[in-house]
Amino acid sequence: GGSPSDSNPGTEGGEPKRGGTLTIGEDSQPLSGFDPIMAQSFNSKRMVSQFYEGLLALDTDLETLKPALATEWKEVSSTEYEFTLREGVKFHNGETLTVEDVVFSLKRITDPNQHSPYSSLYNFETIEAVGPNTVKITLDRPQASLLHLLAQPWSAGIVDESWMQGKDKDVLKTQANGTGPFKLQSFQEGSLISTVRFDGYWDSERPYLDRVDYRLMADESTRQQALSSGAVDMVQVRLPRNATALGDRGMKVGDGFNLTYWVGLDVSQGPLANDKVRQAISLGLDRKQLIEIGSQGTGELAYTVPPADPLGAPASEDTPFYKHDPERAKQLLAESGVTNVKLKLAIQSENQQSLPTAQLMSEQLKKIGVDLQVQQVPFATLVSNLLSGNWQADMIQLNAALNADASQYLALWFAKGIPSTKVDDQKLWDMMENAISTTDGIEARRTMYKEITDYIATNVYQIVPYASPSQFEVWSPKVQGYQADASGTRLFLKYAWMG
Amino acid sequence: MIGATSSAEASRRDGVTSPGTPLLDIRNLTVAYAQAAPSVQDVTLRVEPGEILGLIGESGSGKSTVAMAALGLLPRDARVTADRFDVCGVDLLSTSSRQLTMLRGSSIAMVFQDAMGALDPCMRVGAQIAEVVKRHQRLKGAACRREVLDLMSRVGLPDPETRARQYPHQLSGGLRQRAAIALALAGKPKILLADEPTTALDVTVQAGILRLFRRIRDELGVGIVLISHDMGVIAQTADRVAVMLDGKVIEQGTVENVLLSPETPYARKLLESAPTLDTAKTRTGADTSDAGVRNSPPDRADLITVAGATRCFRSKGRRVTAVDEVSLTVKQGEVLGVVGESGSGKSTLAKLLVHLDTPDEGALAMEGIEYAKLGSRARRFREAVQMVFQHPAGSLNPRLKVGTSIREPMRSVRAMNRGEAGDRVRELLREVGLPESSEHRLPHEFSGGQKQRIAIARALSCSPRVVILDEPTSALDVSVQAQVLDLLDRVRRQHDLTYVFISHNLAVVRAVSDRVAVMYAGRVVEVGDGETIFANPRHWYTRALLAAVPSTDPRNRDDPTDEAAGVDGRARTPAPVSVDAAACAFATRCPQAQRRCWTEVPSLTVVHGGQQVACHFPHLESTTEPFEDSTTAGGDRTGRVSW
Amino acid sequence: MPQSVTREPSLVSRPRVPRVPVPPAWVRFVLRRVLRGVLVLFALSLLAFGLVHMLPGSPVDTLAGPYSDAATRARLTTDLGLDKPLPVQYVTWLSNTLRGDLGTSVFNGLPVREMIGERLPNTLELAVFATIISVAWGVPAGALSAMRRGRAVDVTARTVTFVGLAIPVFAFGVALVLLFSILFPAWPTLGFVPFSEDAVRNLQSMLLPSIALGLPLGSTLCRFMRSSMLEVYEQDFIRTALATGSTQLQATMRHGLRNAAAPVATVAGLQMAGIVGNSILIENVFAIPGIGQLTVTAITHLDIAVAQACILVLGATYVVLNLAVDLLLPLIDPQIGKDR
Amino acid sequence: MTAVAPGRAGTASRGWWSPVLSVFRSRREAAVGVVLLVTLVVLSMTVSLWTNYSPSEVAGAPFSAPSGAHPLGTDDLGRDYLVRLLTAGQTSLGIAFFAAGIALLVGSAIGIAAGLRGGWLDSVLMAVIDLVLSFPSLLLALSAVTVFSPTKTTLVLVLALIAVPQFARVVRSRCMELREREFVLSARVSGVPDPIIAVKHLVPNVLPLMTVQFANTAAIAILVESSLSYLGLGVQPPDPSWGNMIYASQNYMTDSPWLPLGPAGVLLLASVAWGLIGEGFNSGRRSLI
Ligand SMILES: Nc1ncnc2c1ncn2[C@@H]1O[C@H](COP(=O)(O)OP(=O)(O)OP(=O)(O)O)[C@@H](O)[C@H]1O
Ligand SMILES: Nc1ncnc2c1ncn2[C@@H]1O[C@H](COP(=O)(O)OP(=O)(O)OP(=O)(O)O)[C@@H](O)[C@H]1O
Ligand SMILES: [Mg+2]
Ligand SMILES: [Mg+2]
Repeated sequence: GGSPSDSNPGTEGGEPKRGGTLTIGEDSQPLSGFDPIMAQSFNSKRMVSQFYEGLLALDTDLETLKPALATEWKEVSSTEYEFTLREGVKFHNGETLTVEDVVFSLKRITDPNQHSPYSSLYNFETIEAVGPNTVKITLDRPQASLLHLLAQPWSAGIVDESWMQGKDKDVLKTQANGTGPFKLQSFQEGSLISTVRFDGYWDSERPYLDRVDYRLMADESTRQQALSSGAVDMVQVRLPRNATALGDRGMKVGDGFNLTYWVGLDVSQGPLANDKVRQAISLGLDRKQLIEIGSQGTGELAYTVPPADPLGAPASEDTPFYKHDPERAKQLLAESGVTNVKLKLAIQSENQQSLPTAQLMSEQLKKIGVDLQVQQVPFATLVSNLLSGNWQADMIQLNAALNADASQYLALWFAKGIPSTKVDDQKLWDMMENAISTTDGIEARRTMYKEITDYIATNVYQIVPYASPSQFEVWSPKVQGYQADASGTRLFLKYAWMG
Repeated sequence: MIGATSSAEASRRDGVTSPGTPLLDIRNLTVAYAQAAPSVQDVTLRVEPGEILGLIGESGSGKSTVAMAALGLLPRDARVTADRFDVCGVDLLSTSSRQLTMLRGSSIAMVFQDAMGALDPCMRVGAQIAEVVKRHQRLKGAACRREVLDLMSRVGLPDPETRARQYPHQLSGGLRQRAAIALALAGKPKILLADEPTTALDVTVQAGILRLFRRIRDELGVGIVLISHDMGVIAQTADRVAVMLDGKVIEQGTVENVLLSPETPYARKLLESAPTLDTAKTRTGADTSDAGVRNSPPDRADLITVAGATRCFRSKGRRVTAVDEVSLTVKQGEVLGVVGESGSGKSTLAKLLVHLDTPDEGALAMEGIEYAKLGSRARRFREAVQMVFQHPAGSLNPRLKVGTSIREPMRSVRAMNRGEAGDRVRELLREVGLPESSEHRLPHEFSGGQKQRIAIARALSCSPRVVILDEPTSALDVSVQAQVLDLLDRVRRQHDLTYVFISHNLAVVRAVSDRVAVMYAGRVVEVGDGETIFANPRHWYTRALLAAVPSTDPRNRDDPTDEAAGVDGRARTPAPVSVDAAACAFATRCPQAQRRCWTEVPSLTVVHGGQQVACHFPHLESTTEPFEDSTTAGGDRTGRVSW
Repeated sequence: MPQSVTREPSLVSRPRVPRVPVPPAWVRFVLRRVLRGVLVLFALSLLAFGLVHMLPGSPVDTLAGPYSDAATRARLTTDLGLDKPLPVQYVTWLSNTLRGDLGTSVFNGLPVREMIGERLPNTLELAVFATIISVAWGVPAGALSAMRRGRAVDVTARTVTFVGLAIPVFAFGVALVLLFSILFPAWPTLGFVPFSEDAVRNLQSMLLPSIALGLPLGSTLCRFMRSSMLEVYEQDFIRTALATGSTQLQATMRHGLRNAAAPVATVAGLQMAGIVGNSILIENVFAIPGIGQLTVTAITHLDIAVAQACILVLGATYVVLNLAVDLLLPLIDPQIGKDR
Repeated sequence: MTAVAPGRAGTASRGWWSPVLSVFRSRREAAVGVVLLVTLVVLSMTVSLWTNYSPSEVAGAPFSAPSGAHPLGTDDLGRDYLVRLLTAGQTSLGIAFFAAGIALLVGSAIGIAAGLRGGWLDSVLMAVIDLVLSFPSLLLALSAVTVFSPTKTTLVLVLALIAVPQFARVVRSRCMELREREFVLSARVSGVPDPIIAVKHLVPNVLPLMTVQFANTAAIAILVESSLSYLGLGVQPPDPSWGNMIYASQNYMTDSPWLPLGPAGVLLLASVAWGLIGEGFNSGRRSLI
């Protein structure tokens, strides 16, 4: 274990001290409440990470595993794992953590009645207590992502079984009883979530803050103003320019973590079924300009798997069809025999970052004779369209969030046999399957994913203009010891203190 | 004091030279609105304390402008010049606006035509008067209250305590006008301007108000300028008269001089064309050829029959029975006059007659065919029954050319083609005395009388058999009114038309009608042969109406001693505590009301010949002595009844 | 009873009594209005239900998220009752609603009634303040501008109303925040605090949003007031007031305002209902937990129960406010509705 | 004998539109409004003829301040702001015009029908209007645009839908007044059928009022469109509209104030223009009838 790396600018304030209230301006409240295994959106995960913990935890690189509720763990075989629990860990209500709680919590993830979106990521066969302090997990097939999943508070947060008994299934959406550093004090729907220090926290020094308040401020300029005027101490902003502007006014801006700006293609029909058209489109895009202007200079070339992911790999101009070449694009378009290419791109209406890039793409493609219509659609509708397979557009734009496992990025777009998948490529599916089940270590997996994403780029199954931070955490200089993390969920808030 | 020439000239025009400072001294006043030609030109007027000056003239002659100028309330764009313009010794031309404000209400005050409009509808009557009392008499609290109540009873508002707490809409028209007068008197002004103060009122109420003016003058010694276009009003009230024409005063003098022996032809014409209650004979004399027809209506066939028609309205939660169980017949070829005060249901009845509206109860029929069952004969009906309205301006679409308006009924009812209709339009225009070229002009290019001619042409365009005329001349000046009445009469004879002639002007009705129906509160209270009814009214309301018509002869002024009791809107007879729904509507104002009147609605019964009356105790003996106005004079208030 | 006949006459002339005894006019008036309101609400429930169910997509997809599998989503659909036929869903919802059960949010599991109950007061507070502000500037400015028609004041006021009517509320809000944070850095511009928690801070935090909503709306009122006032000025009682020695100001204050107020009050009432709807934007800008914001998020997230309930509640607010204005009007203008 | 009634001079032109034209002549305000609006429209329509940039083309560095090359600077994507602003005018003015136009047609039809006929038709129509009114307009727009996808046609229809109730109410109450006027009554007495009464007698007399309401609606439509843009459901980019430009630029208010000021300014101009037209007709109303 240990504190975040020393390179963090936030740690320069000398000795941490206790006390103080941190007020955070949040862009939205937890969409699915506080239930860890339901948390999918940033806003839910951010809360869940303060209330709950998994058996393990992630270090600041989001790759190295640290002990958390389990002090030790052992891979007995590729399908068998054993965990030894930390002694004396308390839940917020004062009860002590037991093996039964762990077994209950893990089984709960895959319980069909819970509808957890994470259930399909696990290959659990059995989960059992093999000693007073030991839990054994048996898988029905090897799973590379297991430990990582167990280290995220949301995909494997441990809840209190006895407290849950007799309570409504939805109770966790509005109440919380975990082992995390902060406990829920009050939830005023729509305005304020107050949390206070959990005095019985096992990592006894921490957290330093007495209290963290989350105020809902949906409007970005409002959040900016609120931070500048001192009404809040920490916000996220979406537009890089706003982050820079706040930085110029003396605020601390967390590292942005580059996540993919995806443009999924419906290759099953229409002009995009023709691979020459797809290649032409990829070549027609001036990614440099997109990065420069669309991402306001914060982006980088990327594959389908985001660079911020531990398994992500950087792309380059040499990546197939990534170099801007309008002449070649026009030529390919002519060769394809498809004339008068008209395409519709659906983007998220809530995300202010989506639009500029989409507009630029439309403008660039116009130059090679492709008409790209941009349409803003509410996120909920967009996701529905995507999942139902009825896209209502030739292209769908989404931003990646950091996933527990790299396979998820691919599964979203290319998993075999689901309606949302528009490709029909057995080779791709085989590669994906291999990558999931390999347990050869992280380097090997990284290579496999690089190969897969390279393959996707070669076939232009998806267009990735760039990857850029989807949000920036910005906080006032009063806040010390804090470090932003790539998952954007404030995993390390317990190290922060008010200077 | 003043230049010799103008002084001499003024005294010559005045006809009278009176001592003391005049309250109003205007010499050569000229007023022009914006860029227009002067609306008032070289007007010289003078009002002495305790004098009533009558100002007459047709609409637009500048009467109101003079009054407003005297108050200093002309719009900003009006330019005023005068040799002298003094109000109570203050020169209006050189006062500051502050002084002017002080002057208003305390030295000079005004009563406007529409009393409803002159009172703030959102404020209690007492409070409004108190406001002025406070401002000008500097009274407060109880003293102010006392003064308000005193004022109110002085202008004849009964039960001032209650009235003071009421809102204007809770008062009747007459009471409202009295309240407005109280308001004007509240600042103890020395001169009162009254701009058509009674035009909106019923004659019976008007008589009371006029008497009130005279009493105020006598009691308070104020000077009054009474503006009116009604000869009778002036004749009954004014001491001196000024006649205005096109912004100029063309004649001025004592009331007897001006009204009995007018010097200028215009004044003479003005006097001649005003119909009076005695004019019926002269008019009938004019059309000797038809005299026989007019005087023998009984053998005529029934054209339209109204049987027990009732029409109620709900407005703002209130239920108004506008027409209440009316039964009537309109006979072929006759002129049926309908009289009644404002709100008595005349227009509603007219709408029922032309089938613009349907009765809630009862039925109307034309030649035996019920309106409700017209069916395919609707078009024939529309052809046969036409209507002319009161406001000539309103009855023509301001956006349509005159020709189009006249052509409209022919095109829709007769389905005539363009050419035919065009010929007919020109023919009609000639017939009503307008140039053919009028066809291509818009209504606003015509005067009121011309518009009414167009409306008549329009009504005639489908060769109707019956024309309902709803106050067709009451918006017109007397001189124009005479022309229109002549036209109507000529047209009727030419086309053998039947008229239903609605008016609140008894003289006009008398001049044109064969038979007359008198309406009160939605009911027909008396019907009969015109001559008979005017000579021998049986219903107490008809009698009150006739008695209240002011005579245009200033020598026939009613006895001013009557006025002490001149209070209207008040029951003469004790009313029971709870008034039965079945009471006679007139009972509250009837000098003869008895117990039966409060419990039983009188129905129309034949008294004599064709005369029908709805009264339990009609006036039976035929009398020639002047009838005493029950409403306004009401000498015997205990209701002694001899039979 | 001869006695009763000879009793002291009633001095007020008596109106004729209707033949059938009916409840007093105002009772019938209120009953009719209430009945109409209920009908409108019923139709609104149909409309709300229909529209919300027509929204493309399903809450299940948002709930389960893009990475979920089909089986999970199918189970969720069944659990939420979204697989039943629409009429059945409607009847269930309506009967629950009538029993006061507005359902629970599919996302955070909170009872909708609680969510609305917490937010509605904030929106109403905002609406009331905004109305006060709009009336406070719109009515006097309109009156003044009518009084000084064509003069500098009038021109200025009308120019301001044009600006007020031309700037989107949200942009105005953001500009206000900016301006305030520069001019008064200490002002708690953006920290909404519930009234129950700290009344002073609550009022402070409500000031800017109320201004942002109220000033533009005041422009409408100002225009209405001006034209209503000009109409009143043409009436005889103003002339009478002047003729009895009132100054222009006195005539305006004592007679003009109240008479011009009735139509303006109707507009203000309608506007207040409109504010509740338009609060969406301002609540977003000023981070006020109000019902407008809730409705928009519910619609965009497809939180069916919440969206339906919100639309219904907003509609009910409109109906109630309108009713209230109708019932209050007689206080301003005694001619309206009084018949006894 | 009788003097010709005082009328406004110079109204000898023929047809029902002549009073409307004469209002322009006598109403400076309306004339100024029309000139302003026409200028805006002409500039918007001809923008492609006299500028070097296309509205969507990246013409310079993003966020450059106003300069000779870019009189209003450039936006977040480096597009020429002036060109975009004027191009947006086509969309915004067009949407406002069509929305107000449709609202005028539908609303007036409803208003006239209800006002002329009265009775049950009136009750039914007014109940429907009440229903639509009780649905907060922004929400109605929001849900409708979400349901039917935010195309320009949808926007026009939705904005029209919002405006219809107001139109219908105003026109109805006027028609109820007119219905009792003598010239309508005389037409009825002459057996003129209702549709013809509506067209020949009511419409010309309601026209000034409709013009006022049209102008108001057009002004409001631009605002509502911008509010929808704020919620991401207005005119879809890359088509610029004043609304979505204001929305997109409000984030940059601090650092690049010319970005929000530009569209807010033209919006104001257009609104003032519509407003002036409306006021012109409004104050002309009394003298018209
Ligand atoms: N405010 C005004 N602006 C312009 N012209 C006006 C104004 N008021 C009156 N006039 C014109 O001045 C002339 C005289 O009007 P005034 O009202 O004094 O006549 P009047 O004798 O009182 O008529 P009526 O009997 O109809 O009341 C008319 O031609 C009228 O059109
Ligand atoms: N459409 C209506 N709605 C409500 N009340 C009405 C309506 N038409 C007439 N009334 C009422 O019915 C009563 C009779 O009105 P009507 O117009 O028939 O009287 P009138 O004798 O023609 O009066 P005037 O001499 O003033 O023209 C009045 O009290 C009036 O207020
Ligand atoms: Mg006059
Ligand atoms: Mg009448």
